[in-house]
Amino acid sequence: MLQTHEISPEVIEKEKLYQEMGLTDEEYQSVKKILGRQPNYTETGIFSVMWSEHCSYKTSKPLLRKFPTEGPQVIQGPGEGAGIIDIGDDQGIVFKIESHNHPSAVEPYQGAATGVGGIIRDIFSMGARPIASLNSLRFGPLTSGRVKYLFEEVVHGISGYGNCVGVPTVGGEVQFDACYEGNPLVNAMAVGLIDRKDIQQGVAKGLGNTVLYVGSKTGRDGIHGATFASEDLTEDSENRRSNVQVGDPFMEKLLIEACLEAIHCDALVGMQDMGAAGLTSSASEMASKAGMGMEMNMNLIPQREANMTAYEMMLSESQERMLLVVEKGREQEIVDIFKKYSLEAVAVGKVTDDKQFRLIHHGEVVCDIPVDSLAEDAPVYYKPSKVPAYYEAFQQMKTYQPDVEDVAETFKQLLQQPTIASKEYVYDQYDSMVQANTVVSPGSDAAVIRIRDYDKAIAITTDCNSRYIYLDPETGGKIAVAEAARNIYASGAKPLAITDGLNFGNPDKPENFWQMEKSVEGMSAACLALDTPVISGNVSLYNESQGQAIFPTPIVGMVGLHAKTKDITTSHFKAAGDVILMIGEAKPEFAGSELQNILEHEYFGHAPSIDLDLERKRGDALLKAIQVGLVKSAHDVSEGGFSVAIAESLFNQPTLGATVDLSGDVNTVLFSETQSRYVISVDPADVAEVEALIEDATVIGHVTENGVLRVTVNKEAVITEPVQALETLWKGAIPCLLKSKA
Amino acid sequence: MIVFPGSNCDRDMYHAAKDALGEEAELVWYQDSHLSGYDAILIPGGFSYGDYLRCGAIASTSKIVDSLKREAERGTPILGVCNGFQILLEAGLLPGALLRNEKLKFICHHETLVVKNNQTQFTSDYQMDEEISIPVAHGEGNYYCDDETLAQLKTNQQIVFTYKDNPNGSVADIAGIINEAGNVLGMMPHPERATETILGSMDGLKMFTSLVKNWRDSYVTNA
Amino acid sequence: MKKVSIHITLKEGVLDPEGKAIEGSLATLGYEGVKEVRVGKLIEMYMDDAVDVKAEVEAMCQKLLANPVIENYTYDVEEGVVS
Amino acid sequence: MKKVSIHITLKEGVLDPEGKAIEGSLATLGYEGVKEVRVGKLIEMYMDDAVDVKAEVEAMCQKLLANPVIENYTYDVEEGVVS
Ligand SMILES: Nc1ncnc2c1ncn2[C@@H]1O[C@H](COP(=O)(O)OP(=O)(O)O)[C@@H](O)[C@H]1O
Ligand SMILES: [Mg+2]
Repeated sequence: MLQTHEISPEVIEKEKLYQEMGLTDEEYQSVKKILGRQPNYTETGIFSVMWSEHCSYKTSKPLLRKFPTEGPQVIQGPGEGAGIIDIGDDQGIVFKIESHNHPSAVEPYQGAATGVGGIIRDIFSMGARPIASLNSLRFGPLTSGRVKYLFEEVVHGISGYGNCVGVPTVGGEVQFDACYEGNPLVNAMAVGLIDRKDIQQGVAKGLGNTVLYVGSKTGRDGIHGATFASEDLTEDSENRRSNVQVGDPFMEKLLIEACLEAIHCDALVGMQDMGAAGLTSSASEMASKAGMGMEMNMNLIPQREANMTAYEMMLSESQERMLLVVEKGREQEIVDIFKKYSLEAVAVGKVTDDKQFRLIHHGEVVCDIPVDSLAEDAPVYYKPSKVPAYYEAFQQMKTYQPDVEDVAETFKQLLQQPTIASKEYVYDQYDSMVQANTVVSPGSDAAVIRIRDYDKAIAITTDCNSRYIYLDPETGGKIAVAEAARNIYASGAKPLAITDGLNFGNPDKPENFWQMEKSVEGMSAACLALDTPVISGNVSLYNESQGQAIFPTPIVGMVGLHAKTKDITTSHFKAAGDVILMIGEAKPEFAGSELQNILEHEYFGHAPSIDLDLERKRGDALLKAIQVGLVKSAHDVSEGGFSVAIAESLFNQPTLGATVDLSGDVNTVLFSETQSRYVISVDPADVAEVEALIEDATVIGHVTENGVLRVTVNKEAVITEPVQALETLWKGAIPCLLKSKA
Repeated sequence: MIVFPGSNCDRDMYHAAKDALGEEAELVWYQDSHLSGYDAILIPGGFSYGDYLRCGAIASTSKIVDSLKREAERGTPILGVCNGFQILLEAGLLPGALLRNEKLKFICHHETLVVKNNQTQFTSDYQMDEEISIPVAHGEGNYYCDDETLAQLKTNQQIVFTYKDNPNGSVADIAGIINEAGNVLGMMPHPERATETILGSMDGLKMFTSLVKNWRDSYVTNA
Repeated sequence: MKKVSIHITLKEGVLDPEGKAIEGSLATLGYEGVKEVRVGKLIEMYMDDAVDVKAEVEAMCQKLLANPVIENYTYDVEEGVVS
Repeated sequence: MKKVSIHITLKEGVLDPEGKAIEGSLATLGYEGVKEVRVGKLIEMYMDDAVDVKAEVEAMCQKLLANPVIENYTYDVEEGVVS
């Protein structure tokens, strides 16, 4: 990528060098038409990153339009750095999720760390104080040395960065499946709190206003990161050194404090972080959104390395950088704020009114592009879509019936499956309590953060069971949203809105595109039914290795509101004598289940069914019961079915046990993953009232003080195990796998 | 409360003093280098200077630490928590050093501490040998000192808190120590995160109430 | 015994926030003639005389000690030491 | 310019969990002839020729770069390098 003599526009066209940067022949022709001439090297680079999937959403745009994005709770929908929802009292919650899959596959520590840093910048660039982070991770089975290394280093990177910036990491999920072996997923979500009056926009308004560059100097790191994120992973990617960006959480912490101070200075006009495609996207988007143009002098850009070209500076993805637009003549006020934090704010350009994006380097114009063409003229592709053969075959299958030999053994095996086992290994490394607002730390369903000075709190979760989505993208898409909502409901909050992290394979394969299309449709239906519009999101395509796509993995990050802090509910049983109720009934649904994984080592058949109206009705009823004060614990039933849910409700309590009596088919009542179900516990005196409020709630047993989990099915004992022993298996599983030799 | 670049428990500490305790508190930016006139100085946790080089090392060379040393000399009560503890050690106000946790991982959860000295102005509201639940959150909290220093710490009853189940490899399970004069206390666990029931524990509040009570007493006697 | 000292440094172009912070702090302390501070790792170990040091050290660095994506390594060997 | 390389190592007697962990991993990987792995820091910097290197480096190490409670330091200087 280093070129001393810049390659001429003629050579770029003749030798089709634009292809190396990621532009297709047709795209290059459109660029030529827009400019009325051949683009030079820098301009070609700029178009190629701005028109990459990562920045332009050229293939996913038609799908994203299907998402419901409106509602009275929405203050800011998709389009800005992050979305905002209303939580009353003139306060908003800002949140968004972002993927850092490919960087994490190459350098897991830094890939994950910079993922966290990037999403946090999206939050404070809106003017919000970041108050929580979550992460959603996918890896191959924890058996190979490489996967263990990736897993450990990703977690280490998240902890290294997140702890240092002082934003609590309060939740997330980790799933292990063979399809992620060569292409792990690392999605980070960040949440911020904002006073409505402080909301910032990334706009370059006001002719003649000054463009300030703040934060780390620009290096040669991450050049073409955005394009890279939009390609298949190959052996070769490991050797591309320029793709590794190193995060500096200390710098980020200073930026957070300085930027949040700067928003109270009315000399500040607009602010945006430099994310994917760095200076190029932040600068051009700010100008384009304001209907203005921008001119920057590249010689003024703070540079970390010698002899950088304009191309390199514009495409660098060095971390911890912000772009600000400030009222002309009042630059010093802002500069002084940053100076307090030992940060330099440097004037690098000005707002113009000719709608051109113009860059000067060594006195020469090195880029002169109509700014709107970068953001708005990006191509949009309507990709062909085709029902995959595997799906049709699954639809023909008859209901999958598992063949379980030893129920108790299978139950114990389930608890030790890495996807189900305790994630304490992971979240113990995260500072989940800094800021002293974390009411529910990792280990329950949703995480809960109280809003200081008010008697309210928010619940946050990320969820996506990609196995169901693989089996049936539409149903699975519905389930992903519904499962997130279930976690919010169980914590005592009302679901408000979601952010989505769409992780898919190569969209050029019609089967993959069909998966995308169907999952988005399913998610949209669920968002409508649950009244949780999409307010932000991220798309990561080309998640494949050796031509094999990952399971479609559209991660849902959901936020809900606790009207009162007394509504905050956790998943753990509280006292012996409390009555245990089950909400919902199990059907024989095992396809895509952890049980099928254990027995068959693959997934096939029909995804579990879901009735969105029922989902909403049950969730609302449960929430009502919680708000009335009748529910002592609530936990949703997910991977592993009822048996795992009841065990999880017992863990982390030193002495409690439970005695439960069920009836029906043993495998179904214990292991089926039928949707829309909860396990709750209530005071014996409140049982009748709870049953009246929640239609599908049935008493199944009670909490005991003997520390034993005892389950009978049709009056026959099937599980009788000391809780301590079960907990040891569940907690030890991941550390044990990590220690064992590859 | 001194705020260094990278401190991130400063607001937590502030709210503990202000909201949970109901006292006056002020955040002092590290560049405002005079520290006189305060009744007590708290150094919050976090990652001053990103914990680069060694935790607390860079912060300990800042000018404000000179004035902190003068205040220590004068007998002003000084409490350093987590990164604050690391800074006190690097500044030489307390003996020993902190190494990386034995298992090399950051840890964050509640730990049971044992109060080993309730005769200090920071701990007089606790019972001797009382067990309290306080969160830890650190990657380098493995307290180290040589045998001689340890013997001294023991003789002078400078060990104030120990861990019931040592989570990080600290010598003699040490979680917090005080200087000989009894006015500078450093500890890895975070009492400021345990001052409200909604956060899961109130066990840290007594450190702050002890401090205030002792200050009042001495103020009244001296007045 | 042989004593092996392995120096692990960041590749050129890779940002070194720690080095930068130290440089800043040194400047504040008045050491202004100091530039381009970079922080690396020093790993020392003793090896049996019988071992083929070059082959083993190279392999260990590749597999475990250095992260070849962002780091370089060099090493030197001191022969005949008593550990 | 002069290039200064400072080696900071843990004092004898101070436990080195990282060194221990590396030793363990190396053994798992089959490198059994390796003993007493210790991890230290390598700080490299460039200094103006005019500077009195010895005095300055000593002072920097004392004040900031090393912690005398747990660490030792040594350094070497390469003269006449172009940074
Ligand atoms: N990567 C992670 N980071 C932080 N917390 C995690 C992570 N993975 C799981 N957890 C936490 O562990 C608990 C259990 O996770 P999970 O089994 O995915 O819950 P659920 O099935 O209810 O969504 C949750 O509190 C979750 O936040
Ligand atoms: Mg759950």
